[in-house]
Amino acid sequence: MISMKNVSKIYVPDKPPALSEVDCEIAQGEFVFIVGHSGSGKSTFIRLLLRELLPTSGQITVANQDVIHMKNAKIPFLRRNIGCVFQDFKLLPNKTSYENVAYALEVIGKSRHVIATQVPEVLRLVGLEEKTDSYPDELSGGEQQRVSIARAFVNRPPLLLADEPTGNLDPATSLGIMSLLNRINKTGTTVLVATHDREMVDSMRKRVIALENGKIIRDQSRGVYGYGD
Amino acid sequence: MISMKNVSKIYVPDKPPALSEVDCEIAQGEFVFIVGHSGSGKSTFIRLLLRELLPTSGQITVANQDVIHMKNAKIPFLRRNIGCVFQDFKLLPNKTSYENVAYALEVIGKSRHVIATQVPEVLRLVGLEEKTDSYPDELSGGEQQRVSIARAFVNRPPLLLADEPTGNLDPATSLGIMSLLNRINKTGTTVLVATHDREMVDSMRKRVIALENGKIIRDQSRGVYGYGD
Amino acid sequence: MAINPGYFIRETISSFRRNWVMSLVAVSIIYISLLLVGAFFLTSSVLNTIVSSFEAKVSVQVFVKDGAVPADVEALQANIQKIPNVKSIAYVTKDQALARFKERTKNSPQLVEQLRGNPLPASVEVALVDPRQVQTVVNAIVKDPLLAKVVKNPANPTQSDIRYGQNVVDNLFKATGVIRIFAAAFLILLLLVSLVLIGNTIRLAIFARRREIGIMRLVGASNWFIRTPFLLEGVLQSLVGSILAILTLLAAQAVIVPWLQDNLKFLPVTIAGATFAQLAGLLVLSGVLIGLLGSGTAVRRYLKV
Amino acid sequence: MAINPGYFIRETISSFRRNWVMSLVAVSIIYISLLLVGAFFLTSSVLNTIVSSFEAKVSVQVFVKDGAVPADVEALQANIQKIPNVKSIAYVTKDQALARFKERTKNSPQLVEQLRGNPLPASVEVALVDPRQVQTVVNAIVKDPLLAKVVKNPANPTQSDIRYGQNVVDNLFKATGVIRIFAAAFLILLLLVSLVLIGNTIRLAIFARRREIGIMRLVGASNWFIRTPFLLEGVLQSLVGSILAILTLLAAQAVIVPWLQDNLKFLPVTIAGATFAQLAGLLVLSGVLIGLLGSGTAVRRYLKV
Ligand SMILES: Nc1ncnc2c1ncn2[C@@H]1O[C@H](COP(=O)(O)OP(=O)(O)OP(=O)(O)O)[C@@H](O)[C@H]1O
Ligand SMILES: Nc1ncnc2c1ncn2[C@@H]1O[C@H](COP(=O)(O)OP(=O)(O)OP(=O)(O)O)[C@@H](O)[C@H]1O
Ligand SMILES: [Mg+2]
Ligand SMILES: [Mg+2]
Repeated sequence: MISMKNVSKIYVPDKPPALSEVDCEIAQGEFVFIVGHSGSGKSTFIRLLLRELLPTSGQITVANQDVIHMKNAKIPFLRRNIGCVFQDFKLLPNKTSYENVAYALEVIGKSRHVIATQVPEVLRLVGLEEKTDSYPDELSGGEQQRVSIARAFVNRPPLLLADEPTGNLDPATSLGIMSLLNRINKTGTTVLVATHDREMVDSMRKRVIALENGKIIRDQSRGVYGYGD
Repeated sequence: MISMKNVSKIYVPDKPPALSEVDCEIAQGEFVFIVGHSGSGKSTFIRLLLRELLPTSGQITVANQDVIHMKNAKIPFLRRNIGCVFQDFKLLPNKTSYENVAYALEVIGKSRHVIATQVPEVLRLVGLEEKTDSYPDELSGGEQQRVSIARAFVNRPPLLLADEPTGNLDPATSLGIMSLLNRINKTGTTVLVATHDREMVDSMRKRVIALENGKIIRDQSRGVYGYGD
Repeated sequence: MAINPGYFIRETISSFRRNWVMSLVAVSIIYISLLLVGAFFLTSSVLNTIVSSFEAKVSVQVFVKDGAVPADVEALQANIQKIPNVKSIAYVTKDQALARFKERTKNSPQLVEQLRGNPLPASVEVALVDPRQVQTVVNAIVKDPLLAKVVKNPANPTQSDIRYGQNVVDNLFKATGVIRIFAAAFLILLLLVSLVLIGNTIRLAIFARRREIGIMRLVGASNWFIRTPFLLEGVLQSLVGSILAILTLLAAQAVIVPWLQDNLKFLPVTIAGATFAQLAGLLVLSGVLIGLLGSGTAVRRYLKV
Repeated sequence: MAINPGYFIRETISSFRRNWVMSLVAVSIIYISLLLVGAFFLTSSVLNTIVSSFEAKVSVQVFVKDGAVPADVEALQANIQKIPNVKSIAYVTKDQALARFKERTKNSPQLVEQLRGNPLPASVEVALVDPRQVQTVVNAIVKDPLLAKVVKNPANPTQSDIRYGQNVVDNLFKATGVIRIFAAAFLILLLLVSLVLIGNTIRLAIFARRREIGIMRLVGASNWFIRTPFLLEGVLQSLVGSILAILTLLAAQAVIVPWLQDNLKFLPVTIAGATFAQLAGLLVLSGVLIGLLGSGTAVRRYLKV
């Protein structure tokens, strides 16, 4: 599903790279945690897969497509196969929760009818059935995060990227979201979660990729959060 | 320091209130956690103290000042005595980390000299000495959060409000921030932290106010996160 | 992939509503710029009518000697009538000429008193289609062999027998030419300026929404899917602005033109319906075009993500 | 509380740089609107000079009868000279009058040939300070008791002995009046329009930064502390825009005025230095004012947090 070969990302020349010489393979259907200190390159890793950024060097393949040499016009098609929960949510401010989630379906040309059945269901799954008509600035931090999660998987993408999807959620809600991700993974979706949630990582026992200063320092299947502190 | 009497906040009429009939007193020098599920009213609680919002009913006193009937021109003076870490950071996008932190000092008319000594020190305390000249969109989520933290206490305010200050931070960095808050509290500052971080709350054993659906359901000194899940 | 045609219309309208501050500012700037262009367009069209009426007063007079054979004069008239650019001709008899002279010199009655008989010549007055071509017409008349039989001084007819106000005409056309050039230049300047203004406003409005465009890209929207509502919104804003401008101009014109006609009875102040239609077309078209172009180019900048 | 005076200057300049898209658009809109106002101001000032030169041609002619006593004529001239609004007077002898007549009627030589002696009267020509007051001057002349001794038909002198082109003058002044009203109205419209445009642009730029203003409030900045850099930025943008506009106008004027003088030798085309200074003042002042007002009112809206 995902393959990175010798990938480096340098934002500012002469500064330490955000990612350096990262190699990794993630097979279809895997569930992977990415962990690491603040600033270790987790978001950069995810943004590279989404082709929000281009790497400074190296090769990236997602779903058998060369992400780096992709033509501009093909990028939207790549992204439609990737659901992404952004660390800063990236909700459209002039759209309600419902419309934000619906947008991911409108983009792929789904009919109004399909949208009208799927969106409320997904919003219910993340516990926002009462906030469908609220605009992002009328939602609490955690509620915004859940809208972002709902939008990411509403169109059942084969690859789900989540950048700290539970950073603004209480443990109970987090657990709900994680088990949702787990269920989604069980249906064959590849799931990649960048997280700080030690409890979660330790309890789920999935593959863990640990970053430090942009380097992969550990890649364990059935790993734990680590970092003895 | 803080007193709330029968405070309710209704954002949208006919919808359940975000806060309802909240009564609480927080003495000077206390360290208080506010916990609760996503959407239970923690941010609303903090925004009321900062007079970002007015309550629908009830009385609020902060540092012996009636926050509700305060004249518009006096609000800035109230806020200069309150450091606040916002859940969405609220950094000025056109200013570097340094300038964002310095702004809180410029606002109270500190000289350039004072600013030039205090700001780098505070940035070092939150571990951002290398990011002083980065703009917010060149920072990772956790780094932005730490700039927000640095700005909140750079002018040593008598009251520090923090809305999920470690939501984007890894456990190690979180611990650093929490012990920083603890040290600040030891110097006499009243600290109020809304958080989901169970580990933190359970290990620090401070006063805990638990909210649910806008009501205070628990107020323990030396409490734990609770919510058996 | 199925397409939702209704989607774009709903999207455009809701965006227009939800970004109403921006929409309002954009519409008002479009309105104001087009109003200005329109006002100047109409003013210069009135000016043009007036200037043309002055030019239309340019005519050629051929003085006929007293002994000329009437048949020759009539034949000459027939020939002149055939010259291209001649609109009409009129024969002024000696009596008519004397009457005109008396009217013109009524403050020097001694002059008229002194006259024995009628020393004034009859003349043929030639009106022109395009007064600027007066010299060509004069040349054609001079070439006519009949002219020699009719005028007094056939060797050099333009000396005294053909009059068309040579020097006045030259100055008049220089002046009207400059007026026309100035009006046209100012109109073009105004049009360019308003296009730049409208383009910039739309660009500013889209700049303020650049983050949104980035987000749309990131959730897999294709460029045309993102662009279409912005384009439609730009067109909608331009349409509203230009229609408001046209309505305002219609109303203003209904007040100002009669006032002018009242105050300038001696000048032809009118705005042709065709001129107005032309203007309306110009405004709507340039508005819509710039709406499309402005939002198109502005959006493109932020589609790079 | 200590105040950091340098802070605001640094803040303004860095904001100007970091929000350069907005700054650029704002400056360009200010530039363009003021350019338009300025161009029209200069055009209408030239127009005014030309119109005034036509008006200056209005004069009063008093025809003197052949037998008038020279002393009376001189006394009358002295009296007329004293009438308010009279600029100068000139005496036209009978010979001069005949020479002018011959020049005017050179295409009807028969007329002049017929004249025995000199039937044309001498006249006193009166130039006016304000030609629009011609009627008052004429009335004053008519009231002068000496007039009866000098003219031929003292019972009704304005019939034939005093000429000032009554009807022509009326039309001329109506036309020049309308031209002036139109030019002034258009100038005011342009000025208003550009103020609205500039105000709106600044408002849009600040609207795009409303979140920033809210954040500033939340970290304890007082209103004037937030507002000052925005005001200074608005003033800076307006200054840059208006100075650019003035420079462009200076350059354009240096090219266009000579061209006009070349093409319209018979018309007085000049722009006084004072006019230009006045214009420069107007542009800078209105630019800065609207910069202040625009950003002031726009910022206020978002200071409510
Ligand atoms: N646009 C940018 N320009 C320059 N530097 C950047 C940019 N974006 C990120 N960085 C830097 O790259 C490093 C990695 O950032 P990244 O966002 O990947 O970290 P992260 O692991 O997601 O951290 P966090 O847990 O705090 O979100 C950080 O040091 C950050 O400052
Ligand atoms: N501006 C607003 N308009 C309408 N409703 C709002 C607004 N802001 C918040 N709410 C609602 O009020 C409730 C409480 O919000 P608040 O932000 O206080 O929650 P919170 O405890 O901070 O949640 P989280 O942990 O997710 O940040 C939520 O249900 C939210 O949807
Ligand atoms: Mg990150
Ligand atoms: Mg919150």
